[in-house]
Amino acid sequence: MSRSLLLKALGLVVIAALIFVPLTLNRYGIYIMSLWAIMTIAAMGLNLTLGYAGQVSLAQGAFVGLGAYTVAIMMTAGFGFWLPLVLAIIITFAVGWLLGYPALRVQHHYLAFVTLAFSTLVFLVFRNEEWLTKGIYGIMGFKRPSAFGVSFQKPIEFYYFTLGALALASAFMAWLVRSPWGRAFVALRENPIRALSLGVDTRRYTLMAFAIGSAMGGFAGALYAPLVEFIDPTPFTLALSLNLLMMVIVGGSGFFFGPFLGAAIGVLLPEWLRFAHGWYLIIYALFVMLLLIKTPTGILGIVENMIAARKTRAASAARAAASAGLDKA
Amino acid sequence: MTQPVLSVRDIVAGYGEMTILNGTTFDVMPGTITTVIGPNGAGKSTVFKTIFGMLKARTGSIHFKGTDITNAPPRKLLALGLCYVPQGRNIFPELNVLSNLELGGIAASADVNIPQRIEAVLERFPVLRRKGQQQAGTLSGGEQKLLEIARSLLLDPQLMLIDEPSIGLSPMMVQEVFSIIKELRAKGVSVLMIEQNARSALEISDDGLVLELGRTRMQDRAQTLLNDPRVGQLFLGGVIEEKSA
Amino acid sequence: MMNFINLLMAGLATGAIYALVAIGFTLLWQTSQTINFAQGEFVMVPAFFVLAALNVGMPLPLALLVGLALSMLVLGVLFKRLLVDPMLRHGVLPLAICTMALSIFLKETVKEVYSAEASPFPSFLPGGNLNLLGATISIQSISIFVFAICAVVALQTFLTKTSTGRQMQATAQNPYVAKLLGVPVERMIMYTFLINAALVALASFLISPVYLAKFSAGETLGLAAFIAAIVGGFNQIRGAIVGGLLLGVIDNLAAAYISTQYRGAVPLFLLIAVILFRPQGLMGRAEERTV
Amino acid sequence: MTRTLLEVQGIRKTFGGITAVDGVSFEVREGEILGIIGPNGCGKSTLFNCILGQLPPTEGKVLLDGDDVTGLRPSEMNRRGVSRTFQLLQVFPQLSVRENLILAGQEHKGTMVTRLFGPRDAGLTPDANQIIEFFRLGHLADEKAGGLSYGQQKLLDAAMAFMAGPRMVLLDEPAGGVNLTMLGHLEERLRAMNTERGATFVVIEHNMDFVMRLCTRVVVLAEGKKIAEGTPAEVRANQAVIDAYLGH
Amino acid sequence: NNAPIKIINVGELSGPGATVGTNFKNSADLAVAEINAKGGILGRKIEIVHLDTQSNPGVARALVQKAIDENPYAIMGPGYSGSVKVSAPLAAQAGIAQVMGGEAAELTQLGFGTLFRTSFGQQSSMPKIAKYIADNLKAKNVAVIWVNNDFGKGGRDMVTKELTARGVKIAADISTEAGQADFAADVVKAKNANPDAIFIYLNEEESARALRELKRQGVTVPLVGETTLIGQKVIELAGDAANGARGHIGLTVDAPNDNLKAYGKKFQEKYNYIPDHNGIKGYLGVYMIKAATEKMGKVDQKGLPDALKGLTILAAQEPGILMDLTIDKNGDLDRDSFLAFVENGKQIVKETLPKMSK
Ligand SMILES: Nc1ncnc2c1ncn2[C@@H]1O[C@H](COP(=O)(O)OP(=O)(O)OP(=O)(O)O)[C@@H](O)[C@H]1O
Ligand SMILES: Nc1ncnc2c1ncn2[C@@H]1O[C@H](COP(=O)(O)OP(=O)(O)OP(=O)(O)O)[C@@H](O)[C@H]1O
Ligand SMILES: [Mg+2]
Ligand SMILES: [Mg+2]
Repeated sequence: MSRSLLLKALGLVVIAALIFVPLTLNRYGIYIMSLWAIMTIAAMGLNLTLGYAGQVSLAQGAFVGLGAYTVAIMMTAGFGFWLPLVLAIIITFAVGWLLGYPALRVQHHYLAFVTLAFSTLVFLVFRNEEWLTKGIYGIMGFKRPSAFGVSFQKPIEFYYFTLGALALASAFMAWLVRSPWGRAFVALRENPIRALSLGVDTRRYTLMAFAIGSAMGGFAGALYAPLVEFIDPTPFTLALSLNLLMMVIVGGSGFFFGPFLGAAIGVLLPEWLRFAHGWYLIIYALFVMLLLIKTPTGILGIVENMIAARKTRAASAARAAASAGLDKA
Repeated sequence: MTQPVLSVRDIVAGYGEMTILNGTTFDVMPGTITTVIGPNGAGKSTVFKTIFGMLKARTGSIHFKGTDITNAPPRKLLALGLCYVPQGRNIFPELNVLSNLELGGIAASADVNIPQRIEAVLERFPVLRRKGQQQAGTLSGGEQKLLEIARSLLLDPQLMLIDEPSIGLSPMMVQEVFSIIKELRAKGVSVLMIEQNARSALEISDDGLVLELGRTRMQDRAQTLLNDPRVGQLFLGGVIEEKSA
Repeated sequence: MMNFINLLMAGLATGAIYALVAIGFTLLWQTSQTINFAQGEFVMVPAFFVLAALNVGMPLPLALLVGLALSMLVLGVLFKRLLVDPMLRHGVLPLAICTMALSIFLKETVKEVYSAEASPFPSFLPGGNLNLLGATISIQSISIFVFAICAVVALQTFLTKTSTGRQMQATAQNPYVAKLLGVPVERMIMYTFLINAALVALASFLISPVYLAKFSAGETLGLAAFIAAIVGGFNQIRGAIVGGLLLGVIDNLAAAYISTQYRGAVPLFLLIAVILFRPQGLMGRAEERTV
Repeated sequence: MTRTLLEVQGIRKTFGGITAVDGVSFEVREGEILGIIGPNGCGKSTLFNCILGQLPPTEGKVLLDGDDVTGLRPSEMNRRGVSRTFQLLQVFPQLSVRENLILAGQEHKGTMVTRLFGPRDAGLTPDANQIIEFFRLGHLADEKAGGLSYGQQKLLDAAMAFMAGPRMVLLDEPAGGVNLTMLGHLEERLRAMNTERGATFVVIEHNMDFVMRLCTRVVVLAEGKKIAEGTPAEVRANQAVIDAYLGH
Repeated sequence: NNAPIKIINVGELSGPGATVGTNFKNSADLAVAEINAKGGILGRKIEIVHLDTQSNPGVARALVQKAIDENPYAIMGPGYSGSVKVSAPLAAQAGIAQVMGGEAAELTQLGFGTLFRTSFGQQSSMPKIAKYIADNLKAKNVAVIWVNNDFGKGGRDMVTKELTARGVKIAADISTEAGQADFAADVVKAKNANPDAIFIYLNEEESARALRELKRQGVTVPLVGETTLIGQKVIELAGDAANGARGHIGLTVDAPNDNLKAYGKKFQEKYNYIPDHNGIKGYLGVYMIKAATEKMGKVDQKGLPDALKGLTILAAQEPGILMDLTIDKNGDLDRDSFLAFVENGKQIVKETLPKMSK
């Protein structure tokens, strides 16, 4: 099919751009690109929990924080990078699993509330438990990792490192949502009661959706710490969770590539708007509002609607033809 | 010749890009019961939604007693004496049964004595009186349908649109509803009804209408349709010989 | 005891404001499934309308009226027409995100156009203190409380006793069915937006003398309204009141008797206990049957 | 005498002060088609919900193959080969008709882990297509289920119940809103599955013609209690049943 | 070479620190405009660019990186100590002077060599306050009410250390949230501890709210604080509840000093509100850069940090510096400060506390 060929070509161009364009950027540009890759991973996790499985979570930012703190604390304690990374993923997976339990009892806005409270609590723990987190002063003094003799110290090196991580996370995600699990997650979102009566173990899938989504957040956080090389509580407030939520929705919730676009808008767009000085956030907010008014189902939602509309037109024409045929019969 | 109370002409309507009705045309005569039958997905419910202004007609016209009501809002139609009981569940599930009934009269003009009418309906459907304080969403499927039908009787319609009233009703309740419909006709009210329970429905009807693929396939006296072997075979589950799997 | 009364009164006054804002929040949710993340900013903005009016030399009562009118226009009519209407059919979250962007927009605009500084805001309520059982209670607190409760009672009466109010409630319950029954759903939704605008304006006029008029003043308030609405069951005006008052009081008591460091989370967790115990919220009804 | 597949013992269900099901007992034998009839609100759907674990019964027991399965979750019941349909429409609106059906079957293939590594459709596309054809939904296979008409959704709901090749299916008013021709078709299908595969059915239905033609035995409920049980002919002639349910 | 001298200010222009950052930015703009109007530095105009950290240290670090990529003459900001701490290594690596607003004690102890304050650090102000509480007020028990961010926490840690060292007990340690509106609970807690004095370390608006609540609950013990407790802004917001509050102030527009008053007036004319101490920091910062450059006699990016170190700037020669000022080798400032009271809605300076190094 020519469309799929076109898509493949487009994909290759994008991948090539992600690899080569940063070579032309200054350090700051590279930093922003790295941040984009990391936020995409975090948003991808939320997209699983929210977009696919329909479980509203306002705690994804907290999981990014948990991942970042795990890595920062362990690295300053001298554990290298890889063990803390694995541990960050395990911890956020486990905590995400636990956070899934309330979701078995309450839904929608109540769930939003529970996750919001969790997010608040996590922030306060980061800030108040100085013995562990150094409190408001934050943790410094850990370095970016190296692997197989390759150091990821320089910005561009670290960028490729995060890009690799993004590729890995995307591959995992693609595989997951295209497996029967992906369908079960959607079933959870669409009609949990019917799903249950079809043998879908909604409890386990709900917990899984939370745990895997959170672990993706933790993974993102584990990369965020060495990117910034300093961790303090302020980035991990509710604002980050809301920002990630925005990325998911604006990109197109429940679409695989939604988080990529959403994170581009959430991370890159404000930077491009910096020329507007004090007005840049105003312009940014206006842009997001206009975008959502034009594409309420997210950017990819609109693309899909367009494709669906074309299919529907064909079906509609067929129905009209059949209907006209009836008169002659 | 009498004027039709409702006349639907060349209606084209649908959902988004999908056109479901491809020029539907039919009439309903005053003081008659007209039953619409047709396969699932023919567009029967879509016609009703379009008549009642819940769906936009792209082209075509709908006239009620000579007035053009194409794409008029439900509020206006209710005021003119149209009434509509849709398919599926259309109640306020969180309110109790009595409040649901009261809200049924919300658009009635001030001179209508709604409490009195509610009393009359409750007389007719004692189940609803018994469950008056129960949250409507917890009623059984059939009871919810009854509530909806009861609610529509609060206003004085001159034309009732009823979409498959018999779904979920016990045989006794179906008889009850059909006899109410007959009483309405006796009072001069016209009824346009969709029924899959087509034999019983056609038996009490004056006219019948077969809809297929969004078009009026046949319109005739109900009795004629009932006896038409083609109708029986295609739509009434008559003597069909399917190649069994 | 004296301290307790002090805390209780302060909590009730703050809680009454939360309740006002939460009611508006609940109304918007009911009629149009709008989760307004800019609700806090909606409380912040009217104060600046008034300040602007005062700056051009209007007397306070007139300025308040102008503030109210502008709020109804901007936060009621324009908000609905420009943002909510185009998105209404597309589910809860896109609109919620849109209001998040709106909250950034309002905050930043006020900051750029007015200033990042807090400004004092004149009170139209009496000041001073009252002695009650040995505790000094601010008259302002009491009048805020009384004012807010009166507004709520008036609203409740309107909703239950008038035909328009009942039509609004029908819309809130199920717009599709309401439309079937002949309710002019669009107009009812517009009314709720106007009522919400009036409520936030009132909250703004009551609270700004205490909170000060500042571009960021809405941040905590919006969140509090959201929480109060949820605790109250999200679809119950009574619930929103109880949720608001509860949140205000618990927040104060928790800060005084449990932990100031964890002040932000303790009330939330107490309220979560409420929700897990009664998943439908404090005053909400049991979920309808689904099968 | 065939063996008992499902045994319902003294199920009672109350909601607050309302008793919806009041001590109902009956058994379902392997390979039969049991009808359950009764006036509106007599507790039929509630009984189904109690049997399948959707609601916890206030009292009573449910035995499947002699095992006590009271209070098991619906998914567990389903995995033991009992599937159901719903009275009110219950489909997955955003999924296509085919996806709805694949979903209905996938949880019966392998375990959660093997499904993760298996093919995307869990190998169910052919089965799904076959069922789609049977229910005459072929032209709608790739449509979103939410856009189907009432009767079509009803059929899809029934189709989903058959996807996993269940031993027993509980159908809650399958005929409501379904075109008569299609209904005849459905009836044949049920009968064929019953005779060829020995599948067992319990059917709630108000369409008496359908019940009388199809069912081997009928249980009648009224006000939460069982008032009669027997062959269709016996039940139809029973005065209590006529008074409570059938009318004249 | 007549190209403008480029200064990049990385500040908290949105988010919780917006008030801090905006004051800093506005005053820096004011100073730049003044200097440019008088012909610039060594005949070259200054061009200042502002970048918004959104009050987030991660972003701050990235923006300082961005600033360095653009090779500015000097960097100003950020104002949050955490943001300063993460970004300072980058500036140090590039050898570019960073004139910032953070007050945390440790910043200048980390040995970056390119980091300069624009105000007293907490390590200079807190000892003076602790001394006042212990010696002048003779307080034995003190309640500390502080805002739980890096500003408040730093001050609280420092004052606690200094007070304990002087044998004063911390009777209540009360953390509050930035932006908190309701101080009823906190005041109850402070009151219950029966302190001889209350030390209040909050941002201006919260200070005003706390003062009002303290008055309402009838607290009469001395209320001691820093600039953020008794500044004009607080007095304006708190009304007569501010009366009796006292504290140590580095620089305020109300100080008995003509240069300061002139600055305050110019600022108000331009921006229509009273600047707080963050404003003074931004203003001073620009003039510090100017003075150091003129001392070098050339615009030398790499030489600037060294020129700043050990520099003493006299207000008589450079009125923009507001008061005589010495920068030490760590980048800390030394100059006179004041002890002031609020009386009848006015800040009254009771005592001038001399430079420490004198
Ligand atoms: N909301 C909708 N969105 C998209 N398509 C729809 C929608 N509702 C109905 N359709 C399509 O319109 C067609 C006609 O639907 P309609 O509900 O009018 O059928 P019907 O004749 O009432 O069938 P039934 O007897 O099953 O109720 C169907 O093919 C259905 O797929
Ligand atoms: N959640 C609930 N709360 C209160 N009452 C309930 C609830 N669910 C069901 N009921 C009541 O239980 C009774 C039985 O309901 P059920 O749905 O089982 O009836 P049914 O036999 O299926 O009727 P129908 O033929 O109309 O579908 C009804 O009177 C209903 O009002
Ligand atoms: Mg229909
Ligand atoms: Mg039922």
